[in-house]
Amino acid sequence: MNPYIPHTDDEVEEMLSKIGVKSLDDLFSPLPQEKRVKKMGLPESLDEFSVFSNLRKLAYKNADAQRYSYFMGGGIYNHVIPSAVHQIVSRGDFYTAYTPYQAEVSQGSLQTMFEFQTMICEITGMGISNASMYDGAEATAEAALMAARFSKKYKVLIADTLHPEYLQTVKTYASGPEVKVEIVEHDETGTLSLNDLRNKIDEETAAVIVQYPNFFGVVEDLKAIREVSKDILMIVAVNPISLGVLETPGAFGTDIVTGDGQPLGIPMNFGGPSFGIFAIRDDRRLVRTMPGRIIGETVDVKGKRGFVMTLQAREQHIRREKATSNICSNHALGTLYAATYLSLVGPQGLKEIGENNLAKSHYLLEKLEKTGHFKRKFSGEFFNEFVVETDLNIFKLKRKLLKNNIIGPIDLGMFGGTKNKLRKLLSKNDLLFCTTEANTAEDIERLLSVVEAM
Amino acid sequence: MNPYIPHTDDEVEEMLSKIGVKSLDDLFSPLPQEKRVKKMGLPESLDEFSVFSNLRKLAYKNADAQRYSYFMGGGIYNHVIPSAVHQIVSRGDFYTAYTPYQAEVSQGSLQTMFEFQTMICEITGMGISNASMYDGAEATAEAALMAARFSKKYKVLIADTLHPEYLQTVKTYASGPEVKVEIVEHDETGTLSLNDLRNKIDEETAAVIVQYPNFFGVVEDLKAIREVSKDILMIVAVNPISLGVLETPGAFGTDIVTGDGQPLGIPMNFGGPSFGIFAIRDDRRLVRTMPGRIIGETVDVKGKRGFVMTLQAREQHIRREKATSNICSNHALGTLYAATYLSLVGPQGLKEIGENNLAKSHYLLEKLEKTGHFKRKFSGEFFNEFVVETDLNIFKLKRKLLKNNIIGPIDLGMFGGTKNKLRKLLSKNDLLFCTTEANTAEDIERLLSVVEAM
Amino acid sequence: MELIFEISKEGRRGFIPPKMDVKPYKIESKYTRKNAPKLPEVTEGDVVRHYTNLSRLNYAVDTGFYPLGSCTMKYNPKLNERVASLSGFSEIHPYQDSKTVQGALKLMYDLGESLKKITGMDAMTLQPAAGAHGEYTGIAIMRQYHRSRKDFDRNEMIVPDSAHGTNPASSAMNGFKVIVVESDDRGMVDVDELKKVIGPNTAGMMLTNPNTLGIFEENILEISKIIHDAGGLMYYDGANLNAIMGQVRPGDMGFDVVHLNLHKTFSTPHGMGGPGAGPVGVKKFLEDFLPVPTIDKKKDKYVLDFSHKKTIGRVRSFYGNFTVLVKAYAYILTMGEEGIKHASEMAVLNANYLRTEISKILKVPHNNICMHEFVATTLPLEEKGIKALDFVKRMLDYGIHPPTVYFPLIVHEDIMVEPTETESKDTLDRFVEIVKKIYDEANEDPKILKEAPHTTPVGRLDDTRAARYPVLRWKEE
Amino acid sequence: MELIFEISKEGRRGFIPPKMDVKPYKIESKYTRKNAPKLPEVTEGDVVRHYTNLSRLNYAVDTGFYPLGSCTMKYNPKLNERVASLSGFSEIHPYQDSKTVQGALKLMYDLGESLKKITGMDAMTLQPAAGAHGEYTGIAIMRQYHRSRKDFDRNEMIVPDSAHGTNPASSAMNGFKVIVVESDDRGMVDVDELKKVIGPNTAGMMLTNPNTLGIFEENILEISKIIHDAGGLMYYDGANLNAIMGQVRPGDMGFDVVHLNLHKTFSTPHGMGGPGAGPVGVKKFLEDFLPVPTIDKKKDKYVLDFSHKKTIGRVRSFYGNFTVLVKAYAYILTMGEEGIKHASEMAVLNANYLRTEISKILKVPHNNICMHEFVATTLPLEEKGIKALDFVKRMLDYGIHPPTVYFPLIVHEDIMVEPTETESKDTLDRFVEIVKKIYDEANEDPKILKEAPHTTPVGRLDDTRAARYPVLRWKEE
Ligand SMILES: Cc1ncc(COP(=O)(O)O)c(C=O)c1O
Ligand SMILES: Cc1ncc(COP(=O)(O)O)c(C=O)c1O
Repeated sequence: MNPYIPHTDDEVEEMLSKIGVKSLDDLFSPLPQEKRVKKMGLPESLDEFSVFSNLRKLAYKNADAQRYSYFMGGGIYNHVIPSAVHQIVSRGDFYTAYTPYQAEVSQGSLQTMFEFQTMICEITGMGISNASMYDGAEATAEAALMAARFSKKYKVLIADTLHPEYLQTVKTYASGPEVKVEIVEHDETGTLSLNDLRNKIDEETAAVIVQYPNFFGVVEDLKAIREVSKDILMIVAVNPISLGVLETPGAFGTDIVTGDGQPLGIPMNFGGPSFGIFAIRDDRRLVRTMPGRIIGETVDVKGKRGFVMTLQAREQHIRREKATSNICSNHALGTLYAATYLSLVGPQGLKEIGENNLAKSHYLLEKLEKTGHFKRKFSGEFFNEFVVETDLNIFKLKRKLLKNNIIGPIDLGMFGGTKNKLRKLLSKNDLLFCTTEANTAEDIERLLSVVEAM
Repeated sequence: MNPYIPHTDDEVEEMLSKIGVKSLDDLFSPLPQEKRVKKMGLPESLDEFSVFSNLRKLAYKNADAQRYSYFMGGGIYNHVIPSAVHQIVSRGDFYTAYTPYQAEVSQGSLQTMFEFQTMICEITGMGISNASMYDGAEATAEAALMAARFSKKYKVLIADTLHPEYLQTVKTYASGPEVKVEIVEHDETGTLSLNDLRNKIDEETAAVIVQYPNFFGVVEDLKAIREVSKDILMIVAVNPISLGVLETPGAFGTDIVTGDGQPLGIPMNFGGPSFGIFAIRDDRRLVRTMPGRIIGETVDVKGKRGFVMTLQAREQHIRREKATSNICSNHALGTLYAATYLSLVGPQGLKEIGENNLAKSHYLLEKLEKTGHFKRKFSGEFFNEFVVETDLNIFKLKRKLLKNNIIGPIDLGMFGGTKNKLRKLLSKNDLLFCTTEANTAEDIERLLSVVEAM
Repeated sequence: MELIFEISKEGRRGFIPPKMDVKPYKIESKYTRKNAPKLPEVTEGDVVRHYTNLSRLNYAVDTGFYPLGSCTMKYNPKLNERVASLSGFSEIHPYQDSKTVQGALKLMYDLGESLKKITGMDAMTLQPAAGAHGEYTGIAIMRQYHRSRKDFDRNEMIVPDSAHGTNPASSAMNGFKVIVVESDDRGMVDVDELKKVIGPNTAGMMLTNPNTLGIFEENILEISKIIHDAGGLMYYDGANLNAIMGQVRPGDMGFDVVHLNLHKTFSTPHGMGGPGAGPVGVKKFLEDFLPVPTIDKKKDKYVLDFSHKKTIGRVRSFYGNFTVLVKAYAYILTMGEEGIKHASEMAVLNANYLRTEISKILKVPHNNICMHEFVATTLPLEEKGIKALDFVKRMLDYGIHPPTVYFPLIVHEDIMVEPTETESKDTLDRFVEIVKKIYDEANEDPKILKEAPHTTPVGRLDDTRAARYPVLRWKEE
Repeated sequence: MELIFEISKEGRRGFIPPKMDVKPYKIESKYTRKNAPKLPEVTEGDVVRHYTNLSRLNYAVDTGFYPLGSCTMKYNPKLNERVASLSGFSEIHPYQDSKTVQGALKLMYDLGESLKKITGMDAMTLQPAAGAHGEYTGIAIMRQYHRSRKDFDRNEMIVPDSAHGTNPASSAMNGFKVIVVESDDRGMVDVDELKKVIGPNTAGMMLTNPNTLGIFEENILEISKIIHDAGGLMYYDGANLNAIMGQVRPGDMGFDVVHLNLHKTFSTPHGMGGPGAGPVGVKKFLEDFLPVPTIDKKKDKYVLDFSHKKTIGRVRSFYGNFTVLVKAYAYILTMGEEGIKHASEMAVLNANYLRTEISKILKVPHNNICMHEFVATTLPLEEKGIKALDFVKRMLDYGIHPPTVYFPLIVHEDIMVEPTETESKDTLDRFVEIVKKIYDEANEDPKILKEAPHTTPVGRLDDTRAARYPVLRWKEE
């Protein structure tokens, strides 16, 4: 017997006879019998404790943030997550619910997502948010497609300071509808070169995509970029946590904000799941080309407030091949993480966390520079990560750090197999350090003492 | 500001003025001002992550069952707990509820406890169960008092094979109402000596208390004991897991069953909390002298089934000094653990678990004896623990085992500071080994290879 | 809802235990179970659904305001649950070598130290499993103290008439005769009455301060003196410590023994009726009577200390409800010196604010400054046929958990309200509004109260039937 | 219920972040945020209470039967949640050195191997985040395949009219023109129609089998051949794999690319709309087109492999929804070869049993052996003014989640029921009973359906108003 399947033998018999077939196999008679599977070759079923032990063993083979200090960012960040977040998201009432098609018995999900949309608008300074995309990369790619669709132009400019995996994703997505992708270079500050941008905008250009702060940790000058890019859409991929201290992209007239929601209360999860942020200016025309589920307020038959999925005429289940995106399941549970996280930290907490991240990274950079082994690579202002060049042997450094229970920094020279792009931008001695409020001063001292001992 | 206290300064002002006092201090004017506390000397408040880190550090200093194999029993057992148990008991809807005084909004708690009572009756073979005591020791002590009260006799006989801490607890509880405690000795089988029992029963005797299986792991012969103790109450402290394979105490005419509920899905918790089992024969007179909360079925105004706390006329909040016990808060969450655990394992699971425990312990004993270093101490049948004498250096053995990530056995010679009683019973080379279904054959081999290498 | 037994079907499984991986053992048949227990046979999904749905029938601190007087149903921080479930705390065995549980022992030691500072006591046991268990332990210590001095005649325990039922019960269980002393018209112990009942038989007095009316016993120092002069000891029922922690300490007010309810004051959850934890603190001269073992620190090692010579023995197995202790410890670390103080201030502020506002609607017999709770009465509504129970049952329809009723026994038709510090003014205001609404209903349409609640999963239940024809377990039809 | 913003009060805190323990840094003011976001200011207790109460307004697999056709809302085992939250899985960073994440990589590798065995495919990517994302990826692979062969004219994707909306949408996003092929009167792809639309522009065909009517496409081998002969590729939408896993494999039926919905077939929860995971399997000749990185095993080390030369690139960041993968992996280990087979058998048994019983009440257009789901219609009730929506909304009053309605688009007023294997006969019988009851109501008292639901937290909601006057965020009044 199986603990997930309730059927007793008697019941199976009874059901078969009601159906009017003799055996279970009869139910599969429409299948091409010559192709029936004999053996897939999976192992035998295991009891619960054996499965648990197996997986615990695998888990234990990984170095994790309960046992190691992380100085690693680059899109996924080790932040402190309030305990109440887990308590709430682990309620089966939430996580075993489906997409809220039946609004009357899904007000929990729907109101949560409506609150989430509001919070995303508040932190980004935008007017409309959807109820999540898959992740920051996919959201950014869909923003590029949306921009092309909206403006009916088929070129997008992308800052080379955008996260390389986001860039790759945009390129993949661009290749279907044959949107042209052009790269805008950065200058010595580590931000997008305004000159290059100005030169590359033409009448075919739908949008420019920048990241804020960018992959090097540097804060792009959105005001200046907006001035140069007045006639095209400006798409900004944000790190939402940075918006506790940084001015909102909305304040600079951004058209579309994307980003990865992981820093908002979601564990690192080896990179997924998190969720994609997708928010736009409050624009009726723009929203009609937006991808993803959107929750709206309405009333029930008695005039009581309630929430529903709305503006569905954009979506695949109605519009099919003409839909604004193929997205169906989104990452709704991520909105619950974010909504509970942001409710818990509040405006003051978000600010303090931002300030803490900011202070830690600058403190670490200062100390690293003092060791004489590290040189800051870009002069631009940064938030919680920064690039340095080092004269140390990177392999040795990383080995020593690991031995001292430290994970990070990211070795940009070796970065995720993205040979082409990054190698051109960076020397193989470039390191990307990251700090968050989860790094205590003590952690930093430990890191420094490893460096000093080299 | 504090994350648990909502008051803003403005609100405090407004509330004070409504009350009609000037300051918070005015509210404490009835206190003896000369005794007001200046400084308690507690540390300053900490943020959540710091508290978490502090406690994680402490937790990590303990060797736990996620990292070690346990061959240790003696009242607390390392069993496999189905994952669904945790999912359910960690619902705030359950664990942040109070004692169900308001039945209409506590049907979740009440029905759970009613189901629990039924399950306890089923596994013990008794007629009536209450909704939990504190633990096995306290439940047994209260059973002794109840027996005295019920029979109006003031001597209880206690098998010396009862868990020494239970014995100590009974003695403490007996000393208030001056109930006399007399010890019945065991024979070479490791069970209570029937002769000694027969000799010690007199007309002052209210009850005899035995444990099943007893502290040495040996299964008492309840049938024989019942025959000898016909005229007094028989109190049996059970290990509930053993009742998957062992005949119920109810089948032998036991009057009161007590025991510790920890094996029924509760983590070891360093010994607490678990809960106390308390069940009796289905007897109207007996139940009126029973301690603890009892849940009963009834109907609401419309005839719908519902559950309430009942037979409260026994309890302290009604009867005060004449109550059958002072117990108020019980260990209700333990009933939820047990109810979900027993629902999940079912009759078949309980049997298989029992058989597994039984087989493992006998396998281990056989293998230990084969090494030549261990000799079985008692000839009586046992369930999942047993006592052996060893010629090995116990300290060395334990050190080696620990190094191999093994916790256990219990060194009876050094047992919990209970110098007096146990030392007389046991030589200092006696070890109490325990196995459960959580010990894989592989764990046992590892233990044996340590022994063999000595 | 269906009982889990009613959805059972023979042969279903909800959990597959580890397979037998050694050779089976056959036990002698005289020992073997003949009939399998009729436990539910259901899938994991059945179990999860059943208990999830049951849980939704519950009111809880996590779902709403819970102003149960005498129960301090404050918010239970989630951090505490999280740390208590760390395997290094929850999956350790009490008989492990102490060197393998230094973290656990240190935590208990440190918690004891903190509780000593908070209560002003000299020594602590963390063993008792609940408040009443703490009382039992504390009173046993008092008894052993007198016995150790061969003072065998001290067989009377003085308990005010406002006391919680556990106080007389704990005294009686320890063999004491309970002497009830009445309250005066201010709701406090009548000192003159007290003087009349003390004497050479007086073993001591049990008191909670503030008392169960929420009133601080202003004569506490005098009372302590009277008892001590008579050779008795003072016992502090710490259930109401939330009112005064950080403000004044039992140990400084003349108490010799005190128990705390960690599941009240220190924010550990109540678990639908427990587990709690009821540590007991004593003055130095009583330390040797504490149950064994206590936790001691030897150089930088923590050890279990079994050496107390005059110990009352044990009141339970092992060392206490450890994971409950972990939660209380986390709470104290989070709150710190100032937070503990702030909590009692806000608790008292909330109670007084509610008292002020409620007294505009209902009668509040002792309408002066109260501590963490106060008592109102619906007695004036008796002419409408309304009892306190009717009044509070109606609150359920407004989504609020009723306050305590019919306790303390000395005020008739009483409603005892304890908001705690974790509730906001908004919540209190809504509560007042609801009380006002119900009060108006009582006057205009009493039937709606008599028949309340109307919107709960079940209506008012028949207690009498339950007690008269007890059905205490499910049986197959 | 109130919105969390509506209970906010300036100055309240719900969480205290770590204190600043290094010297603060002041960033240039041109970068700094000028106006703080209006996030809620509430206590931790407020947040817990708010979302706990919201959660109770939800229907979920953990609370009841969820027979949503096409969604496979089976029970989500708790073991899987538990292992996925182990810190060794949930608290690891994607850029850690591979030697520090061997456990994670091995898990992904092994999962990929298992999925290959289950689907009969040769290579797998675990990256896609959902079913539609898998479709996107798979279709992109097909596109790149044709492009790599310089077969630039293949710009048409054939999609049956019964297809899920994501199929045409995914095709379109990849730049394909969607060619719809109709179903015959048995509910299957009309092979003659198919032959008419294929040609040199055919890039491939997307199909789910069993299709969205729950009917197994009996001509599948012929269809595959037709497409392949025309130079096209076959895409398998694996959303319905629960019907056939262990019985027959897409790879053996001629499919070249397949995506799976782990959040359906492999019991990972749906999370009120995600995250899911949509791994894509391909035949050998397409392996080089998979997104990078894939997981490879070199001797006994597991590595990220970025070497695919013809890769479509990336479809997202990092490696996939890892913790979702962990759950699916645990599920496969628990079920094993036999369990996987047993699951599809019981799923199909349940569906046929329900079909048989429901067809006695409602019209079932294709009332032959179905697979894991079937479609009924309320069309005959139209004369009473009853639409499918009315019918299913009434189910809410009986505590059951409605089946899917108005999909697939080819049956009018349809109700698509998928019970899954984790539901018991008792539950199915109750469902039938309820359908019967509602059917009778429809005939006797249609108003009760039109106005349903009556017992839910809110009544039927005004969708039109929501779309016409969109209110997409809360604003202070
Ligand atoms: C004043 C008072 N004393 C003692 C107790 C008993 O505490 P417990 O229920 O933990 O045994 C209570 C609990 O209600 C109480 O309010
Ligand atoms: C047949 C079919 N295909 C594809 C999908 C899309 O899957 P997802 O929602 O995970 O994107 C679904 C989901 O509803 C489906 O039923």
